Amino acid sequence: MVENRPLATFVTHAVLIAGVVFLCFPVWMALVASTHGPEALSKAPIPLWFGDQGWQNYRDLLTTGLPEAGGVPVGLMMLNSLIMALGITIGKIAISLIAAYAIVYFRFPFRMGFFWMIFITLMLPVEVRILPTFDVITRLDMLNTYHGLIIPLIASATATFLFRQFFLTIPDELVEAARIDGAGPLKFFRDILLPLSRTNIAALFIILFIYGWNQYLWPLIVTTEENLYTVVMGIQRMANSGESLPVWHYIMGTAMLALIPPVVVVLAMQRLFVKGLVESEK
Amino acid sequence: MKRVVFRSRWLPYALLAPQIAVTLIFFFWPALRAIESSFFIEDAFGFAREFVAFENYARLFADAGYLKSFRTTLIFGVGVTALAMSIALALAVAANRVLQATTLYRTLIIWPYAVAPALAGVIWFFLMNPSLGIVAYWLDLLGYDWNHYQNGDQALLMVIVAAAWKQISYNFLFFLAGLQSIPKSMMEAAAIDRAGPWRRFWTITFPLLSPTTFFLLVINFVYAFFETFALIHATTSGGPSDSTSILVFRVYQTGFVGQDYGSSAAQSVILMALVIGLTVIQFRYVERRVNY
Amino acid sequence: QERTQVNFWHAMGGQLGEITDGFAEEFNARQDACQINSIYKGNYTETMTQAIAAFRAGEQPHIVQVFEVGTATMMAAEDNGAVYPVHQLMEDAGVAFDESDYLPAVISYYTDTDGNLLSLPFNSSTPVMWYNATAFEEAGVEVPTTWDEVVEAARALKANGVEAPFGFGWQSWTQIETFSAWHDLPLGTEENGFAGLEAEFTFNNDAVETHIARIAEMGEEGLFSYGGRRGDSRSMFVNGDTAMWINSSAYYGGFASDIEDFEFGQAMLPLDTDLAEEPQNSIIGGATLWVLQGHESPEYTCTAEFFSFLSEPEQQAMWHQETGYVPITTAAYELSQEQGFYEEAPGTDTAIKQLSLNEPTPNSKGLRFGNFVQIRDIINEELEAVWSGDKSAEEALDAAVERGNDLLRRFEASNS
Amino acid sequence: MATVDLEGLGKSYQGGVRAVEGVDLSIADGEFIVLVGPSGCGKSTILRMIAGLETVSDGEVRIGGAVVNRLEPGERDIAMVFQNYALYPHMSVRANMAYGLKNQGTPKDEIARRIAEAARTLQLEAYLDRKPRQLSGGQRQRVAMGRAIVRDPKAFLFDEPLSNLDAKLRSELRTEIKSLHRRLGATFIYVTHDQVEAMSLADRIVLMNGGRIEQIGTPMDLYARPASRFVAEFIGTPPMNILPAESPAGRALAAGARLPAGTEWLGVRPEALAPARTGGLTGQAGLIEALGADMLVHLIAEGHDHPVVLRLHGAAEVREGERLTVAPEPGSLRAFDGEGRALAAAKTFAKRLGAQPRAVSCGRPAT
Amino acid sequence: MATVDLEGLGKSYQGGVRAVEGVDLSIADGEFIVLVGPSGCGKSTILRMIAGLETVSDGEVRIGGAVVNRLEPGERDIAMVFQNYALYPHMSVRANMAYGLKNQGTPKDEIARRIAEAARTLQLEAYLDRKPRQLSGGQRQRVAMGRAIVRDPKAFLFDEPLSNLDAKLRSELRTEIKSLHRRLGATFIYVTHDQVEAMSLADRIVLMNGGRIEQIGTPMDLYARPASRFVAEFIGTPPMNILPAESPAGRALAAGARLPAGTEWLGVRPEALAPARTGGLTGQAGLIEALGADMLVHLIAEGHDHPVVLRLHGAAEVREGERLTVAPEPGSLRAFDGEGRALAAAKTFAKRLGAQPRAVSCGRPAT
Ligand SMILES: Nc1ncnc2c1ncn2[C@@H]1O[C@H](COP(=O)(O)OP(=O)(O)OP(=O)(O)O)[C@@H](O)[C@H]1O
Ligand SMILES: Nc1ncnc2c1ncn2[C@@H]1O[C@H](COP(=O)(O)OP(=O)(O)OP(=O)(O)O)[C@@H](O)[C@H]1O
Ligand SMILES: O=P(O)(O)OC[C@H](O)CO
Ligand SMILES: [Mg+2]
Ligand SMILES: [Mg+2]
Repeated sequence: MVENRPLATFVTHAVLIAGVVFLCFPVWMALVASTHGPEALSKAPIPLWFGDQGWQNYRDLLTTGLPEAGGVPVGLMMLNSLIMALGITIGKIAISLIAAYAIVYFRFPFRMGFFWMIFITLMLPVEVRILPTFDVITRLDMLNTYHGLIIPLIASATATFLFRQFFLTIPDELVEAARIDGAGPLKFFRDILLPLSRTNIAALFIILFIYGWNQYLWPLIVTTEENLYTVVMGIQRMANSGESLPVWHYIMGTAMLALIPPVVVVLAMQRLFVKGLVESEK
Repeated sequence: MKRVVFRSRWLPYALLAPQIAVTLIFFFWPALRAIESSFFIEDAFGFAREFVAFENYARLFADAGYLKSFRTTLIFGVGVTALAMSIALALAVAANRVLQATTLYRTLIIWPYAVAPALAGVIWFFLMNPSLGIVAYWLDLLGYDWNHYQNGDQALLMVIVAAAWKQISYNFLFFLAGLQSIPKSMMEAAAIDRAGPWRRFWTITFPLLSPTTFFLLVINFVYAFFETFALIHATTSGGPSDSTSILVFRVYQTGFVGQDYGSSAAQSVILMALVIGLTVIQFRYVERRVNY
Repeated sequence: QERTQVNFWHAMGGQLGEITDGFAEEFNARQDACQINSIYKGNYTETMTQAIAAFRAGEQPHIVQVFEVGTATMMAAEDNGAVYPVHQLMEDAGVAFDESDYLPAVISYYTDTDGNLLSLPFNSSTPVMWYNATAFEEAGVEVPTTWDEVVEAARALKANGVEAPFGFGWQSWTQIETFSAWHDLPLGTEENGFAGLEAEFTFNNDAVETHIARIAEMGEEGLFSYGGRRGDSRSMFVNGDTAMWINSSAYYGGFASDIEDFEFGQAMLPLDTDLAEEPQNSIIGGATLWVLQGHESPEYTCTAEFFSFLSEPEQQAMWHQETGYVPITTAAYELSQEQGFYEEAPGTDTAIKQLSLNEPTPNSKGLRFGNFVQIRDIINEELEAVWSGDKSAEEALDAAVERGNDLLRRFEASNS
Repeated sequence: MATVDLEGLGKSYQGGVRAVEGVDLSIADGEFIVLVGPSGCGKSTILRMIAGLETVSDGEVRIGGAVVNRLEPGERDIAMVFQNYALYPHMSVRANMAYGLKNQGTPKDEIARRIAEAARTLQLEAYLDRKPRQLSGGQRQRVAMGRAIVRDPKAFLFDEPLSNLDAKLRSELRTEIKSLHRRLGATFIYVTHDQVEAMSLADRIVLMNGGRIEQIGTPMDLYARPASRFVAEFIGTPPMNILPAESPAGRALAAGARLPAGTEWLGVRPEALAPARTGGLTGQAGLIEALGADMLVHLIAEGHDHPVVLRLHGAAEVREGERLTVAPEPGSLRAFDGEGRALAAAKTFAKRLGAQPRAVSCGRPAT
Repeated sequence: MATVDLEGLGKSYQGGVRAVEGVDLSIADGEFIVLVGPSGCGKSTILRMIAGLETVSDGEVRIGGAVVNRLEPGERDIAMVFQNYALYPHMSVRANMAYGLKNQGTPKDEIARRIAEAARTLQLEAYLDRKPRQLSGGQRQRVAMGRAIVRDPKAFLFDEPLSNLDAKLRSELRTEIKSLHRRLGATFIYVTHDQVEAMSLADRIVLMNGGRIEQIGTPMDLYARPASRFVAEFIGTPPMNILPAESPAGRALAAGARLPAGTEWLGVRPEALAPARTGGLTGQAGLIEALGADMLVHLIAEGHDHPVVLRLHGAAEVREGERLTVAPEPGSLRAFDGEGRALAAAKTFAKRLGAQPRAVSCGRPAT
């Protein structure tokens, strides 16, 4: 459009830059703090630029178990986070795919009943019913296990809905062509539907990976064994030291380590991420 | 609905079985147990329980602290939603204007989505720490005394900012998508109709964004109500003086820390009703009304 | 042959955690039948609540460290057979054990009505007043012994540039529970709960009210700054913002290693001369080790042996000297004296002196209220409302008592 | 290749929509049949019942004489080409063509042979390794046809295969489909809503209306001898002019003709109205659309509210507002009764008008 | 109402696309100008530069004599109708129409008056309180026109306003736009890629090709006297037959005519080829498309690889495979040079062929 408003352009960039600074500043400070020793962080004002303890701090964190974190090396916690995140992600995608397939491509008694049953879980976060869920887990003897960490979180209305939505956009003619080509339901699923869902699966993968990685309360209550601790819950233990001085350089180092994997995933696969997010929620 | 479907007596059930099993075991069973437990009081170790009918509920609604949590949750929810949505909208509108640079800015804005609420909380907690946090220090230089250990309002403000900070990316992406889906020709028609940029925004863009806005309202409320548990737990633990104890935190606090299973279960039931209410509102009311 | 595994959950983070884990290692190294797995579970509340949750799930550890506040809850559990009383454990395991080796001020808190010890005192502390000797010297004031002097000293320190001269942590413990005991005032009826579940709180009395109001006034004057429920305000003392800090004696170890810029010391708690001529005695804090039922007997034998190891004078003296927790056995106290620790580090016997100042009265023996973990939170909430100026001391204490009593009744209901 | 017979075919959808009603149709082996009609008239439904994609509610579908009502689509040995191509987007052109053959267990080399042949026929050799999205619309539709050809099915079904293409491509592919039919000699059943397509492709047209067959016949049959007003108005652009027989305009138009008893409506095609000196319909030229070769003149006739459209030669010199008198060419008037049924066989009626069947007056017929 | 002048207009998009190049065009007050051309030729870009929606890279846009290059769209006093209607979905029809007037501060009752008038003209009275989504496509486009009318602008710009509508509605609305123009007497600038639309609407057509103007003229000018092969092939369906002058087929076609020097291509329209006994192009009838009133015969001529298309009368009796000889009607042959430029003014060339301008031979011209 013909527009003669240089001021507007200036304001636009100013707003954006202010926003970016607001968003980046906290993590910048965390990053900076993680490169200092404890002395630099014991008195205000704390430094705004990197210190020289970075390698040292990160090496300590990744390899040795800090007492503040219950003696578990952050490296191990990150591995646990990874296992949990991948387990949740793959599990959710797998069961949602087939559930959505059943709902879209078949007509059978109680179809809508099942549909609503899944639907109603859409907004019922685990935090709301944490105690009874914990109870159920203990009854099933799933405490302190990877499957205890993973399975209860893999029912996903969101993913089921995304796939349902996606399947509905696949032209009817494709099924029809496949049927004329002599493909039965399983063949159609394997040969046509699954390959077609690739981008959606990938996009959802990112979203769910972040969801899984960032789990907090659930690992906090189902793990009592240290070698199952995940990094996001682990940090709480360090920050809430209460009795002893919080080891901010380690806490911020751990925070960086905990946020790097999901942030990298988001940035590296920005396009897929945006697609996954915008489509899975709408 | 699909025109053509496959016919099989058993296959659809087999395909649904895993999802339904997990849902039944980890959603419905606990939900039923919550309802059941809410009618009992129980000792910490689970040796004895006594049926008390609605006493747990009655006590909750007589408990000023619990009622205060409603207020806190509401303030928190409104605060987070308003802050996160208004900043995100401003950024999205700006990013949508700069054309070529949109991708660059988008990259710089979206990543906090990946930061866990707990981490967001801890990082802000560090920034705001009265004795060494840099922001608290700056505030002090400005003559503002920051101490969220003592001042409940400040503590609440801190968790609101931290929670909103993390949510901006999300809202931004949806607003940007919403803005980009407004046909360019609509803006052009308005320009020809002599509306300046400001007027165009308020009379065309903003109304056309209303479906996105309402969707985000619900999502942000749900986020603020439930998903920020980690943030509160990792920072203020509900304090000081109960001033950041939102409902979902209280469920945990009462149950796990206070070992008061009955009351915690009753709170769960109330919250579940609330969530289901929100869901229904979203699908029944909002969807219908906001379709222009 | 396989070692018998014993899980030990504790709440000792940081330096304390290292030493605690060190005990387990040393014990494991000494013999090859038992393996103690020492696991940090977060702060006291978290450790206790996780252990209870684990018990409900049948995943309980053998040993759990529970702070003194949880005593009533654990004792109620003992009635139901969830807890293996220590005296019983030692007897069953055939490990030599004599209650009289332990400091009376310490074990009286943890014995049942028959005088049997239920849990093993491990890390016992008591509130003391930490002070910044350098700052005092610079301001030219003496270390206060009464509350009036505290206020005076605070003013002088403030005038001399100390940001928030006075502070404390664990406020219910230091400013209400210990304050009452120190002045021989009851916190509640039924001998502070020792005599029965029907106890009711009475700490909304004039004495406590006046005290809380005094602190609130100091806050308004800028002499006091509230910094969190547990030890969160510790950093303010360490970095010199606060010069008088009332909190557990167990900060000694941490201070010794963290504080370099100034001299620090510990002094006895101040006295409110309007209430008493002399201090009574302070009450115990810290935690004890509880043994949970539900495991095999060889494991309990290992547990008993570990306890016996922990109680040895060498261990106890080292623990006491490194951390500032009081020695729990007379032998350990004597050993420390022999080693010249108290001369070398003056003031380190403040805690033990406070504890053994007088024969404990029903008011100073300790507390045993059910649901006290939650009640502490209520007291925290109410006090925070005072510090932030939302409530007067009177309103807050009345509310705390009312809400606390409510929880006591609930505890009574679910445990009778 | 085979015959396809429909007998008393009917379809009710869930929710009670009666989409198809009593359709009888025998399609000869090798015939090119086009189903045409307005949107929603049931064309696709019939095709899909033949394919087995919809269940048959009433009647029978026979392919090659055998009733197939209960067979799965894959078992009917038919091939279908869809409007949106329905290619498998993640498979190469080659894999798209091979899929059906693989599913029926055809040997590898046989598959390769057939694909090579089909690709040659459709000039797709260069694209065999591309994905559908790398092809243009026309190429995609050719791949879809290739997928059908390799199967060597008993019948080819097409559901509006050209609707998604632009005008130029549409007419190109129309030609290709026609020649494909000639080359294969197979039975083609083709659905379209475009009467031009139907006219230019079909051996026989089946014109549908509201789920029923309105008329079956060769394209010229339908154009020249519509069985009803509906057919008359559906076939031909611009459509046949229809006037009430008893209106002044109608009477002026039919001046001198003896109308069959019961005539309520008169029809005349735009190109059959020629300026006349006397006796005929008089009106004023309204909108004039110059289309190059032709010119459409909207004639506003007294006593008739819709303009009567004339199709004149492109170079005709008519100006807006001019008064014109036009008369139907001999034998070109059609009469319909109150329900819209054609009243007398066109020929008879034409004879009554006293003229021989209309002679070609413009492009002279080849000798 | 006003004149619109473009002088040396050029547009480069970011990324270096040169979308429009050196366009000079003077549009008279009240004229109906149609910009037509293939996709991507720059039509929309020109329209949008006139509207102020794109900045002008080179040259000038004048409206009513004043240069408007640097004015914002709202200040140019023009109205525009978009292909996708661009109605404000959250406003009622009434509010949509009122929006522009409100923005310029027109008094309330004046707004009401103008809306009432426009609604009457466009028969929208019944819909004034509906939201756009409650309207059909045709009604929406009418609302968009109403929004333009109420503004009483200096010029109306239309960018493919009918492309989203189906064939029937398209031809209906075409008529409406034409009569709207007649009623308002305003300057209309209309973009389309459909030559039929262009022919039937325009006072003058501007035919664009690759960002430049290929020819400006009345519809019949462009049809009868195309300035280039491009124009000849773009206007008219089926398009003009083009043959190399020196091929056997070309020589057979031009037999007896003296061609202008430099002739490389010959063109002849399908309807101008008539069966002849001698002298002319001989070939075999290939595909025959019976379209009712007409019949298209694809003639496979020796020595020419594309079929030559003839348009005969619908009742002509030609059968596939039959041999035909055809000759161009007098004066209908067009000659183009190697670059595709028309070689001699059609008339002159026609005269050389020794015949008077082609007389109307079918629908006889009105007297
Ligand atoms: N799955 C269905 N369920 C219910 N009604 C249907 C279904 N499919 C089609 N119909 C209805 O059946 C009738 C015939 O539909 P059909 O698709 O056969 O029409 P068509 O002639 O192919 O139209 P078009 O030219 O629009 O494709 C229509 O009224 C349609 O609405
Ligand atoms: N915003 C733009 N940036 C870069 N190039 C553009 C832009 N808009 C159009 N173009 C290019 O400019 C040329 C002319 O585009 P324009 O839209 O004017 O064509 P058009 O004639 O209207 O075509 P259509 O019939 O497809 O609408 C095309 O090559 C197009 O790709
Ligand atoms: O810091 P500690 O270990 O001395 O314990 C403090 C209080 O006793 C907790 O109740
Ligand atoms: Mg159809
Ligand atoms: Mg365009």
